Amino acid sequence: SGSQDTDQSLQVVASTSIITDVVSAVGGDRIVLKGLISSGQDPHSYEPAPRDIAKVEDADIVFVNGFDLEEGLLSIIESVNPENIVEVSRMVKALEHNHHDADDHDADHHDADHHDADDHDADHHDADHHDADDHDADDHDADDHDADDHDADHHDADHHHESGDPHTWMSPLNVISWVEVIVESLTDKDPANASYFRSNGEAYIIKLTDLHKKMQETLSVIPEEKRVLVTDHNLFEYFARDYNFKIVGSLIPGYSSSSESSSRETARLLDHLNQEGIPAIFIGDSAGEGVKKLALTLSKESDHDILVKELLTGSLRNPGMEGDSYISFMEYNMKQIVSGLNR
Amino acid sequence: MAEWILEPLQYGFFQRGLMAGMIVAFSCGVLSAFIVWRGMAFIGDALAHAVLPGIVISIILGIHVLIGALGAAMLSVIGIGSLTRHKGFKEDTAIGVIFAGAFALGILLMSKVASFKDLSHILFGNILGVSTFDVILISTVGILVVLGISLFYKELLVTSFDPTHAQAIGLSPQLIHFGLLFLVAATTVLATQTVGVVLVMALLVTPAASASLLVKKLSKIIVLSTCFSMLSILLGFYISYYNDLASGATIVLVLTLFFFLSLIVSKLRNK
Amino acid sequence: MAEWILEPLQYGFFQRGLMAGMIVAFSCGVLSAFIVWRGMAFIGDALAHAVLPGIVISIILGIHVLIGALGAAMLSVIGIGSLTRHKGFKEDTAIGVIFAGAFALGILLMSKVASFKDLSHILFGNILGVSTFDVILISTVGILVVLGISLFYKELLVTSFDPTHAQAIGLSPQLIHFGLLFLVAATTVLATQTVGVVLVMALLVTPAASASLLVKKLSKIIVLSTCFSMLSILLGFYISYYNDLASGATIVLVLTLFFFLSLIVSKLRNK
Amino acid sequence: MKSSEILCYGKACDHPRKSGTAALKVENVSFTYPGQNTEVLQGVNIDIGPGEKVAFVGPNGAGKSTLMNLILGLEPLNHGTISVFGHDAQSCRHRVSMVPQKNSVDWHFPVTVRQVVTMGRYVHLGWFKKPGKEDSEAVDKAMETMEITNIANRQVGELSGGQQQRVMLARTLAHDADLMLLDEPLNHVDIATQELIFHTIEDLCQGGKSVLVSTHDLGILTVHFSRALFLDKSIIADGPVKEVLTPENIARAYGFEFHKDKELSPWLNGY
Amino acid sequence: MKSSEILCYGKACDHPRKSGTAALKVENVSFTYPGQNTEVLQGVNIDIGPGEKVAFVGPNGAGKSTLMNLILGLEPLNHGTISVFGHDAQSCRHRVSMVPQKNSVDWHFPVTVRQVVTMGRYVHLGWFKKPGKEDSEAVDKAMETMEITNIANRQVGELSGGQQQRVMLARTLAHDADLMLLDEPLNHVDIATQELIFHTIEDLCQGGKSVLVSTHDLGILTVHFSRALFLDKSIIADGPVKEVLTPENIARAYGFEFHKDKELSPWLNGY
Ligand SMILES: Nc1ncnc2c1ncn2[C@@H]1O[C@H](COP(=O)(O)OP(=O)(O)OP(=O)(O)O)[C@@H](O)[C@H]1O
Ligand SMILES: Nc1ncnc2c1ncn2[C@@H]1O[C@H](COP(=O)(O)OP(=O)(O)OP(=O)(O)O)[C@@H](O)[C@H]1O
Ligand SMILES: [Mg+2]
Ligand SMILES: [Mg+2]
Ligand SMILES: [Zn+2]
Repeated sequence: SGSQDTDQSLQVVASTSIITDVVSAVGGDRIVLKGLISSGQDPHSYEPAPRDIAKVEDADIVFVNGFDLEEGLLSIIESVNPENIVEVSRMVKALEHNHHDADDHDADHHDADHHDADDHDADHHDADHHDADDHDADDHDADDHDADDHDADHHDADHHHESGDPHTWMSPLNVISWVEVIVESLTDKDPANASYFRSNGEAYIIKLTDLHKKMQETLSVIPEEKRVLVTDHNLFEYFARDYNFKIVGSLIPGYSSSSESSSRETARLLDHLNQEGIPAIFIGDSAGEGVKKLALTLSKESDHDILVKELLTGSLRNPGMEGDSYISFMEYNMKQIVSGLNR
Repeated sequence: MAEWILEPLQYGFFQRGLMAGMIVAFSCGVLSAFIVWRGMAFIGDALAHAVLPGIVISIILGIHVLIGALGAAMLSVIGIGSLTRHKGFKEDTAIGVIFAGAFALGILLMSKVASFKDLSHILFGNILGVSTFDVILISTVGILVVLGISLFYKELLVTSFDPTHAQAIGLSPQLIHFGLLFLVAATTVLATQTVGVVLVMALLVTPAASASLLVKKLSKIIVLSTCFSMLSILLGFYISYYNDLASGATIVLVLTLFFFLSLIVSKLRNK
Repeated sequence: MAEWILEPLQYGFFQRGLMAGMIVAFSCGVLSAFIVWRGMAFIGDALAHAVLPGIVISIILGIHVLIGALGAAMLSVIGIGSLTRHKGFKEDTAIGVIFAGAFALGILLMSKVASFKDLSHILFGNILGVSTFDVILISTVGILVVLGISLFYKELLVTSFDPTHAQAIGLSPQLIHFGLLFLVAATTVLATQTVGVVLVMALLVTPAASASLLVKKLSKIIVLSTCFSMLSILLGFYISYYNDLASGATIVLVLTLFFFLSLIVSKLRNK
Repeated sequence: MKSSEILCYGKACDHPRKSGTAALKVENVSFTYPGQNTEVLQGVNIDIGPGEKVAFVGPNGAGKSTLMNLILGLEPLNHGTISVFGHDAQSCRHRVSMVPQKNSVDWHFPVTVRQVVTMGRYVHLGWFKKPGKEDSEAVDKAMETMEITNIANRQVGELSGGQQQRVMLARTLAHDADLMLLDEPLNHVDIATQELIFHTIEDLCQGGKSVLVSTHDLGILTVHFSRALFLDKSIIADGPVKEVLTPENIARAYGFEFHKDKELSPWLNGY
Repeated sequence: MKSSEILCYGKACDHPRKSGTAALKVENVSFTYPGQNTEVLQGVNIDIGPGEKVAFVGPNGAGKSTLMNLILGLEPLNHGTISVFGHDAQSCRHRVSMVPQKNSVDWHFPVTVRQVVTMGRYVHLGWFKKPGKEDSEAVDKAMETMEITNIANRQVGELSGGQQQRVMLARTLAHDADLMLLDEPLNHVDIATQELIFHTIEDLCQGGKSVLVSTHDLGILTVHFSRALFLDKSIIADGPVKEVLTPENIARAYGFEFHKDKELSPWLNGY
């Protein structure tokens, strides 16, 4: 289908702005790259325009995140160009259920686990992942994403849902594995430029390694007992694992933005915030008004001072702003976390 | 029992949520009878969606979303009001046309503005995140609604029952219609932010529908529907607390239960 | 010009999307006149939401969501149909009560089941990701709709115009109402998956509302509204392609534009 | 009853007409509206033979319309029996027709006069059949009789009150039933049409059809009818007009003794 | 006009009544319904003095109801002038009332008979005032006159056709206007009520009120009226009843020459 560009360069499409940034670091000027979800847009609520899909139909490779992040978009891509989809996170090991302390808050997440059971996790990339605590994934999708899992259901027959936290980019270590996947895929399709891709990839991996080290250092100023995260929903599984944080809970225990908090769960979370003296709540920039308000309410209501801090979650910011590339995106989040917790 | 009642009340967010819910329920319960009997059931749903372009524009302009939302609601109200003037156009058709158009416009604007992406706020407010300021705002609208309905009760009555007679005595049915739409719009815009559109929609329709099954006089319908709506907020709030359920949805289900109970009672009575 | 038309047609997704859109537009255009004139404007919106519990349950049971959705739609249809039987209950009230109750039930179920995440799918389908199978499904429903409306045209006419006369000649207005609701439900459930509820809702209301402004005979209204809806799909699709806009919203805006043009024409004519 | 009602549509009751059976037989019918506690009809007995022309009089609220609705099965009968040509009225719909006093017509619905009159033929068509040449002729004839041929293509909603009433009468003529129930057919129509109606009735009765006409025009009645039924909850009098419309009966039903001081119209004194 | 219409509600026109001014003056009024192309009224001139009682006759579709609507400003006047007591009708609403032939009433709306009759007082109350003792007395009196005191607390939707008509008449009596337009008030009502109506009219006129009554009952008319207006698009005749209702006029308007073969009722031959 579709016309091939006269230019012999690979036609590459990437879903989120973060993936686009990483792919562009590897592919450089030897590929024609089109990012579908531009900076500042939410990956989940993204509604494509027809010409974006025309690009997808023409593409030699379509990079998507995996773990069902761009669920709505995915179903379109799958119906338009199913052969050339590459999930950049396919080497990422999904996380075990590891972050909850044994308090009652844990109970809130049972539904989640239960959900796993129902979910169709017969993953086609099985070799690489286990099911893990995944409901976070759902959490996320739901939350900022307006897009349309409907389609997903609709395509149930051919698409198997992945389970696992889709926010793989929250740890640079995972993004290093992305780079490997990207280099491999580009090389497969365009062996002539293999060495170019490989050297770009290696250079970028060095930057990522540096970022990782910098984060380790910077975050280490936060005392051990203060390394606790309360977010709008769980999107820090990988971050917590790699930088030794504890996830205490999230404002929305449900799995979608559409789900509301139950009042008792909120009451428990408040008790918890008070007991542990947690200093900050982190809210994704694309979280709904309702969630932001709830965070402010809890911060006011707690017996100590709680900061409500904004984090970048699913998308880069517009060019020129802080957080317009993956690396500055992570540095911004790191700063927010340090300033929120290290008080 | 006392403890059962008091336990959640120790939390400020529960108190405020309950308070805000009760006030919204009161406003909606009062409006409900007219909404149901004038065939405007979907006005709440429609306005909550039609408000989208206003929200997007206010974000672009950097003004408070509430201003944009209210502005868009008022424009929609004018559109709906002018369309129903065309004799023969059913109210719901006018509402539907404006709703779909305004919402689509909002979506397009939004996709061009990018930073604002969350539509789900339209469906669900967060009744637990209600601030004291919200409670004050909602109370203001509640007072406006009660004042509006009680001051213009006879005008609402005559324009609903016989618009031609209203016109013949020099009363513009359209003006009253606009007034009612204005009250509904203010309620919907504010209430949607706190309790979500599904709940507002349910509160605007189900109470009066239930009450109409049981009593026949308009004033009694209004009183009973206000009782239904406030009771369902109270019950729904506690049920959702003790069963870890989403509050908004629980309240709507309690309301729906009241409706079916009323239906059964009325069937038995007519036997 | 030819190139302008042909360029997007080389893409399979565009062809399939356009095809699916046209078929949905055709079905909706045919139904539209009855929806508008029977005061059921919000039936599409309501059914698309009321279907939620069915979807959740079918996920729990591991059956195809379409089965659950259709099942829930049929249950809602029965609910709505039985409520309007109560003389005096306006259609939109019945629709509203069922809509709010079913949707809230769906949300509660969903929050307990978890795997089904996002609701906004209800708002936007993926007209760009239509598969050939979808096109076949939609065509089937389209054929059903055209058959249903043409076979029962006179029954629809008489029950809409004068339900008492219908009853007097032994025709159950309720049965016909159920039949119509059934067709609308099938269309809504399938079309929502591909084109989204906002578009379905708009396609069910705006075309006939526009056509009614220009012509007065029902059969002409049906023909004209079908033209409007199909034309707006065509135009909207191309406009969204060349201007990088979301297709669904663009189509709705084109439809709304048609409505306002019709309004202007009718105003000028009545001068 | 429900199922027979549905099945009956369009089916002629093929029971042979037994010679000597009454066109209408109402036996011991009592009726209370659901939810009400006063009886509206008390032990009513009526027997009308084929070809008979009967006037149906009684004060406002006497129960005339209620009885006619019961005969057609528009209200469920709760006490007594009604049969038409020896059969259950529900299974003989093609032989009974009515022009209701208060109609449930949606006058805004876009249909033309001709379409409405054609609806009188539907009962003979049943499912799936479209009106044929024979039906079209019957419609033309009915429209000619009621002198509405010149407005055949106008929207019914745009007609004057008298014109609309004539359309309803034409629809019943098109039905071509053996028992016609006319509930205050003289309302709204001018004297020319009144004459037309009576002459048409006369012709119909001569052709063997039975007609029951409710009216408050006691003056005109004495001229055109030989038999009258006087209803006031129960049948007060039944027989030749002069015997029924006695000053005593009138005084009893209308409470005229309370207005002795007022001058009665000469036509009332006339007999 | 719009603004005066709104401002007028509840305001008495405090212009002193000039002696010798007509109660109603219609000058050279022509009218075409919007979107239609035939004139419904052509150069109509009418002059009714205070205390006059005028019958308004003419065949179906003559334009009687249209003219009454124009007098009340329910349709926008497009040619000619109409004044009431020397003023613009729109600014004198408390002095003009009407019982319409086809009402726009939503009979399902939950109001009681008493509430409806009270609506006749609204024009004297205006904004914000609630009905007081005086109003309540006027309502009681109107209900007594129309003999509906016993059904004062029933839902209007549940009444018989004649009872509903009496409620409408009582509402107009409660209005206590100086010019009353009764559009076919005799429809649906029984003879007792007809007598009541005429005697009430008589009393009103003796009190200086002017009444214009449209009717098709030419028989009753000769008894109760001294002046008649014969309308058929334009005024055909105006004067004493006997001069207006000549066989020639009747033949001209009703086309009776086409029915020469049919026997005319004796009351038509009577004079
Ligand atoms: N809303 C309308 N739109 C278009 N034409 C109308 C409308 N209402 C009435 N007409 C037409 O205007 C003419 C006058 O109607 P009108 O109702 O004034 O007659 P009328 O004298 O009151 O008749 P009737 O004795 O039957 O009540 C009729 O030909 C009618 O068809
Ligand atoms: N839907 C209803 N619900 C309750 N009561 C009703 C209903 N319809 C009519 N009634 C009552 O039943 C009685 C008989 O009404 P019906 O309409 O049969 O009288 P009618 O003889 O036709 O009077 P009219 O001459 O005024 O038409 C009246 O007292 C009326 O108030
Ligand atoms: Mg009657
Ligand atoms: Mg008239
Ligand atoms: Zn996310």
